[in-house]
Amino acid sequence: MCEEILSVKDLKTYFNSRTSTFLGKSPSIRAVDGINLSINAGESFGLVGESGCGKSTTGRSILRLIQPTSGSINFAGRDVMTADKKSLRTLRREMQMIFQDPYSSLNPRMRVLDIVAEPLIVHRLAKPSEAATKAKKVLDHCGIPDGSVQRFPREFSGGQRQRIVIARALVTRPRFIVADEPVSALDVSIQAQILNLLQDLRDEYSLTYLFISHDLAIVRTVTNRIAVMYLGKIVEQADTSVFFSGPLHPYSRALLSSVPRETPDEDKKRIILTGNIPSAANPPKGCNFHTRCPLFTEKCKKIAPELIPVSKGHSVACHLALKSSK
Amino acid sequence: MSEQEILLSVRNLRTLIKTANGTFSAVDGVNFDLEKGKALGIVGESGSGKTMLSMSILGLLPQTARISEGEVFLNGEDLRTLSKKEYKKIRGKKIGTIFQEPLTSFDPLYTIGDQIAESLKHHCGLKRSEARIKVIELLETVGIPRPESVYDEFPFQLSGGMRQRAMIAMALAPSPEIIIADEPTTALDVTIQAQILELLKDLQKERNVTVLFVSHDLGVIAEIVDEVMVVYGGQVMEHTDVNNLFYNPAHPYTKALLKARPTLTTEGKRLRAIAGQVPSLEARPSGCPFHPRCEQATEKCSKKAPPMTVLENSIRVACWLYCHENEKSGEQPNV
Amino acid sequence: MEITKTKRREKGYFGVLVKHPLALIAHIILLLAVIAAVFANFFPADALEQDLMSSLLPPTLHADSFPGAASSFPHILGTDSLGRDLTARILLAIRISLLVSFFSVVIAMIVGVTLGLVSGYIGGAVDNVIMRIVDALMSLPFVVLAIAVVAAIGPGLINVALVLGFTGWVTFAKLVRGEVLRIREYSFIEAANSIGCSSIRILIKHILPQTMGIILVNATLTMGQMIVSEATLSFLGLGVPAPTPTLGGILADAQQTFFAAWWIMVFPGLILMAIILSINIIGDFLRDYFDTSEAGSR
Amino acid sequence: MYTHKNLASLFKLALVVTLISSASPLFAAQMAGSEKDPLIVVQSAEPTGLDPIVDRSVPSYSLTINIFDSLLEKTQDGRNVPALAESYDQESDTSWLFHLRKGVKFHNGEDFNATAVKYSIEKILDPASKSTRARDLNWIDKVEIVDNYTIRITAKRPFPLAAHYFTELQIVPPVYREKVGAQQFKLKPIGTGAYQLVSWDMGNRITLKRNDNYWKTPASIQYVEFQFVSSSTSRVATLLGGRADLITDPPVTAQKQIEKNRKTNFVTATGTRVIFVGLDTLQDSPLKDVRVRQALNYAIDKDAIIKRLLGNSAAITSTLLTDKDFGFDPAVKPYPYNPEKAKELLAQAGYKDGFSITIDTASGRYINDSAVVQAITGYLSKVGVNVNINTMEFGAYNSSLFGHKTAPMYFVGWGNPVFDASYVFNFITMSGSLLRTIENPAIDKLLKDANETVDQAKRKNLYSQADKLINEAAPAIFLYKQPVIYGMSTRLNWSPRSDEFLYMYDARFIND
Amino acid sequence: MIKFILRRLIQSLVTIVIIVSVVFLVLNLSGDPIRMIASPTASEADLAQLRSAYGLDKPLAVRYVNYLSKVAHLEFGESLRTQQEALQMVLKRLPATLVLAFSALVLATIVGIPIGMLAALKKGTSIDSTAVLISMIGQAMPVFWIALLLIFLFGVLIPILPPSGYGTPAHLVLPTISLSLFLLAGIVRVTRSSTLEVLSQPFVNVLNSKGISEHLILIKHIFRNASIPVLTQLSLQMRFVIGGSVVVESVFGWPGIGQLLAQSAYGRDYPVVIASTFFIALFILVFSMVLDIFYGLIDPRVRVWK
Repeated sequence: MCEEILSVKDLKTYFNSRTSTFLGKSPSIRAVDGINLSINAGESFGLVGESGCGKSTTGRSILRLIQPTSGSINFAGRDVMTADKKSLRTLRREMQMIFQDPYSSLNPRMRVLDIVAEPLIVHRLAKPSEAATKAKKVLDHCGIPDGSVQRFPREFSGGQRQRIVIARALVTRPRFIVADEPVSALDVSIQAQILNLLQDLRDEYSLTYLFISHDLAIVRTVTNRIAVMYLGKIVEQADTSVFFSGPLHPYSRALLSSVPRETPDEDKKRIILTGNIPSAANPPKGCNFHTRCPLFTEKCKKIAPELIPVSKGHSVACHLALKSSK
Repeated sequence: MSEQEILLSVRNLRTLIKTANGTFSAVDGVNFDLEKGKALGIVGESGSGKTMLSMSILGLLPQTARISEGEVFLNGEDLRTLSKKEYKKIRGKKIGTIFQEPLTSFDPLYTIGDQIAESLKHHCGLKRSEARIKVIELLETVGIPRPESVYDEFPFQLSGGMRQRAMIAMALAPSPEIIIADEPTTALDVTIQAQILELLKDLQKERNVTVLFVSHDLGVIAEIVDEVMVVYGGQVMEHTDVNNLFYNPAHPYTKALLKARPTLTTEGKRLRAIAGQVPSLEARPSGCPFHPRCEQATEKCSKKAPPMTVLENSIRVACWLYCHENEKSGEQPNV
Repeated sequence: MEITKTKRREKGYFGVLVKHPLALIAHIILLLAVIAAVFANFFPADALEQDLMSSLLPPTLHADSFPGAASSFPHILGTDSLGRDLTARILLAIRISLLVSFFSVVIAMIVGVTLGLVSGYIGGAVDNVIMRIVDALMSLPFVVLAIAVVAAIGPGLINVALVLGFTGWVTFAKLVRGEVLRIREYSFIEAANSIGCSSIRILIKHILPQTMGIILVNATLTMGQMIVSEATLSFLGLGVPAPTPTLGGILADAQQTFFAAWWIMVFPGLILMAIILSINIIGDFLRDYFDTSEAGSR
Repeated sequence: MYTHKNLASLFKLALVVTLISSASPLFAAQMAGSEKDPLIVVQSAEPTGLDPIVDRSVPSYSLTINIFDSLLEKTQDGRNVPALAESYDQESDTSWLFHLRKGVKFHNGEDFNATAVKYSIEKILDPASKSTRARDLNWIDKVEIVDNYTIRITAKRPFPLAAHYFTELQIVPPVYREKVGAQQFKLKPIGTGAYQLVSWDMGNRITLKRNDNYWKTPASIQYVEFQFVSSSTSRVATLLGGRADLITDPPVTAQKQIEKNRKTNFVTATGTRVIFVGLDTLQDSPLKDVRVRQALNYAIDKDAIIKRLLGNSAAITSTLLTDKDFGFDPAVKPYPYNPEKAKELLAQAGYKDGFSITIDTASGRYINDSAVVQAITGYLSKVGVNVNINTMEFGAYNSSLFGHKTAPMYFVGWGNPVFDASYVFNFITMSGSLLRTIENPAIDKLLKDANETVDQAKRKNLYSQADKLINEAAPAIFLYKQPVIYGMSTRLNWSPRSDEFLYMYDARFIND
Repeated sequence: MIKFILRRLIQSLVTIVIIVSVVFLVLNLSGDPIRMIASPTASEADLAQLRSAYGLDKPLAVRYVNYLSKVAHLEFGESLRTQQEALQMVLKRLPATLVLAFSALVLATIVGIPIGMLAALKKGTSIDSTAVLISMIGQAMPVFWIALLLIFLFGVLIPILPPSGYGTPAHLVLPTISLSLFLLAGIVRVTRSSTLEVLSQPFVNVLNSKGISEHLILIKHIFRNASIPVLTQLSLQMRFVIGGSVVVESVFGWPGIGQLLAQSAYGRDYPVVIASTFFIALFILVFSMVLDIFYGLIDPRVRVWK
């Protein structure tokens, strides 16, 4: 029943650090350091982590907006990793992206209708006149009324712009969408509108989401499976409900406990992590997390744990979590 | 309430901003009292005027803005009657401030220590060496490891969390009576945010500092404050005890806001979104600023702004739903 | 001269302009200059018509006070050493100066923008090579290069425009490259990439239009510089050759009559200054108008 | 070898660094200039060097003429009189015996004698000197020392202008020059002249001090300072502000201003330089037709040009000779201004509607040249000849001029320091001459004969005939003889020379 | 920092090579220099001889390679006009240009920065608009025109200053003013905008919130931060200063490298043109490197990181 639509194996994306490549070797930044993902059609898969953990790079690598260093990406039976320019373009009709910042993700000098119609024209899916009609329809679906499609992005508020971004992503009728922090730039009262819209569209357009966010509450609301990333690696992966009822990885637990309580008297045991996230240019040996882990052992310093299933659909990469769950 | 000493009192404060299209009130008749040792949260979405409010109290408005009416009392002293110099002294000694962006809040060209010591030297007359000792102490207090070396580091060499800790140390340096924290954790990651919130809470307890905490995040507010003021469109919608805010919200806006936010317990549920947009400063509606988005709005709401009504549990709310004709309308200062 | 975006949105260019008196005056002066340039031919006196017997006449309003004058029109601004009417010469000079600077800016713009786009978008070795050349030319004073080039290819209207153009492209290249690097960071470029736009399309359709504002601003400011540079070249005897007048050329010639005819030095100088000043003010106005940080602002 | 070279360059680098860092010579010049009351001459160009063996430009010569003496000396009116040679005997058409002045010493005490003369001539002719003057003296066959104070100079062929070249033959001290080397000698010359060099502050000034042991009466003024400022405006301003006693090349339009000032005068003298527009008839153009060339001569109002653009101090020329030149014929008259006649001639030549043509010129070389050229083209356009001005940088202009690559018309000035027709006609109007104009067998023959005639009366006659033919053939638009003009302070008594050299021996301060 | 300087050095080297190549190319496009130095009566054979004496008879590529290696050893050869070592000629002229350039720079800086800061602090007032307008006028006047007007004013009308020459501080006044006006205008504008930029930074607000006196904020924080773009501006403007000095030196008879360059370019005196261009470029590069080091001293982000 659940057909796998996206399969990512051992994906690695390293960057050269921007500083001097002139004298001395520059360290490479391991933004994504061996990630495996399998996303089923119709799913909404959440990718969670703090800034710099590589979640956005993962999303972009999957769409090959950033060239991954190694690994394989398979989308609906087609190899994304090795696709040439032409087939990549075709693939991009089906794999789209929604961006975090609705202010910078729209070309300020294009009219909204042109922005949304552009994918159709680029992919030669429609004649200009048809494209406009199609674009208007999608815009309407996304809550941008017909009367304002000739305006420029600057004339819209943040929430409306995000609707335009969504419309642009949907106009080629993609099957898979990477949504990178789609609401984090928006006010609370607007966030809800967009999150609801994304959920509605998922049903309407039978979409599969890779939903990237730092906000656990939002991820909980909109996803049905979740993976937690730390320093370029997935540390835990589970069904959303399972995860929130009992995360296993110490980092997941700390992360969850760090979320401000919802009500003032909610009694919450805080796990306050000490220290900062290490640099991805120079990750610690052994388990990435051991420098901040309240529970770390000697083993953690030496051996990096593998992501191992502990129950159905629930895997975790921790030497200790495995023990405790057993 | 009344047996407690009131530290900060704001009366009918109105702040105007001049833009290219005219002059608008960013803060529109705000009243509140803050008791010594308490923490008050000001919560609002972007453009609600919450930052303008805190800047008006600090007397640090941009050139285009000015307070047009109202009073600000600190310890009974009307700050608005002070000269620039005297105001500076008050800010340096009695008010500590923490801002949102920890990177740009430091002068990039001077060391962290220098910048924290600056006000100590300036206001407390400490010598360089004395200031250094005090600063290192402070850095330790805010949980910065190896404070001696951090003293000589530059802002860009510290992580965001460390910088925010340093910022807190800087705010605490002259042992102020009140700390105004404007979105102090917004730019931070959630685990770091938890650290900072924990630190602020501890400090508040230990030092019994009064805190004015400005944030857009209800969850963060819930962590740290005793009472909350919800602002929208430059006006106070509701001023209430933090428990009441969550369990017994009065204002339709507060209610809607609580329902709209995703929480850790809302899996798969549809959120109750608030229709419409947050109005910009220049496009604020007349009457109650929330009325175009309010499900319970009546015609009256669009015409006249509702007065502040005091309900039981000392919940104060500005909404026509609670304000009846025969009731005495208007502010009842509880001095 | 801060211009808010709201204001611009609502009022349009002229709406904003009328609120900025200085910029308005500058526009008017430049407009007058352009009108003068276009209609220079309709001025009753001929800029090239010499009459040695009326040489170095001071400014006057009396048409008939000088028998033997080449035309019956008064020499409002006096005459030069060949008895040519200074007003007519200045009018024609405005045309030539504007034309030379305009074409040199166009050349500089085409070369600079192209190289800047390529350099910024392709990056790598190409970028490195282009930027090294830009750096090199930037540490060489313009006059030095111009002297050498003009000395090599000889002066002349077209040559001067070419020299100015080919020494002026560096600022465009540097600026556009910087802009491309900045704009590349915006997510709408990534968005364009993600919807399958080709590099060329991204460059032309998404990046170039964003840089138009700053290009236009720089073109305006460069045009002012070009007029000065042309004047400097003329002063050094390397400008547009006589008898074709340019503002700089008239000033250079005015040195010969410096002690006998103040008007030849003063009037064209003031007009030159007014034009450059206006162009610079307009450039500043455009800079504010286009507010280059637009794409990222909220 | 390699290391050595590296070391050398390292040393040079160190030198550069020290020089830049110290920048000490900054105000040092002030001390040199603080000698009491020097005569200040502000010249438009700086000498390229002060070695008479190699440097022979006007700016250089204006200085060396004060530092060095020649065998003979040219007076104001162009006569050649004895100088370092007390007398000379012309032994034959090709041989001169010079009796040198005894007891003359160079500034450094070195004796002036026959060796010095021989050395000075032979060094010019020595290809190793790379002297640009070699060609001027290539008629000399040999120089023999007869005794310490007698010397014989033999020519390869009869050379009528020899005496002139002896006035330009400045004598250098062989011992000193060999000791310091040619490079240094250019900078620190030693001569027998009325003045000796004190200092040369490159780009700024040269200071001369009176030679008190001069073989003539020492000069009146003790110090002379030559400054170099290329901007004419600055020079005039310096004069008007009382900071200079003599300035070269003031713009003619500054005349009024300079005369208005109580302390300054505008000084003019007749020059030797004729200004004309060369007409190249060897390339294909309407100029091939003599009627066209004559028409062009008729078309220009030279009077007006002289009056308005040359301060009324130039003289119209009938050809390329001035009244002072040997061979000048007063019977040959200048073309009058007659535009009607010009049009008529053009029509006869088939250019009723005129034609277009280009003139090459370099600006800033002759008095008010840019205005004059424009005036010429203005006049020509009035008879229908449309002239396009091509102003070149002087270097490029010179190359194309002598490389025969100019446009059909070119604006030139030709100085004649020799005051002899040969110095003009041989170079300009003869077949295969330096400048390209006409090739006319009749003229060629007259000029060639004159070159080999030593009998002055016969020569004069030949030139007279040539002058007339040249006037008719119009190989140029004949314009005028350019004056020599200076701005001078009223405290200075000095008369300018027509050869444009600034010989300060005669100068006096009036109140001294 | 050392790495940073090393990197800048190598970059500068590349720049110098490009510059000398460009100059070589441009000069070889132009006319025959031998004609300039030869006597007008010289024959073709004489010319050929001179040409080979100066090595001008070899093919372009050979000359280029020779040329590069000679420049690398600072051997620029003899001037074609004066037969002196071009290097010496240029070095002798260098101090005068340095004095002029630096005094113009110093004048423009000490006058421009306070005006610019004042304009920014008084933004929107008449002080601000006057300062901006005056700075714009400064940029709109060609250097030579200013120079000529100054000569007329102070050399002729009120003859208190020498309009030409070199030697005393008085001689420096007019050239310095002419040269610094353009620069001054630029500095006023950059200082103004960078001060405004700094004023908009949150840390200024923080400093105010700490109750630091305005005086201290202005001097210690705003001035130092605002001076960074001004330094960049200075290094960019240096080429205009040197370019302007070509004109100014010619007008005032200032014995600097600019005048030498103009004269040599006219005279096609290759060795001197190359040597002066080389030193002008070298000077500008050294100057901008010194500014970069300054930059590092002011800005710890540059100092500590690189």
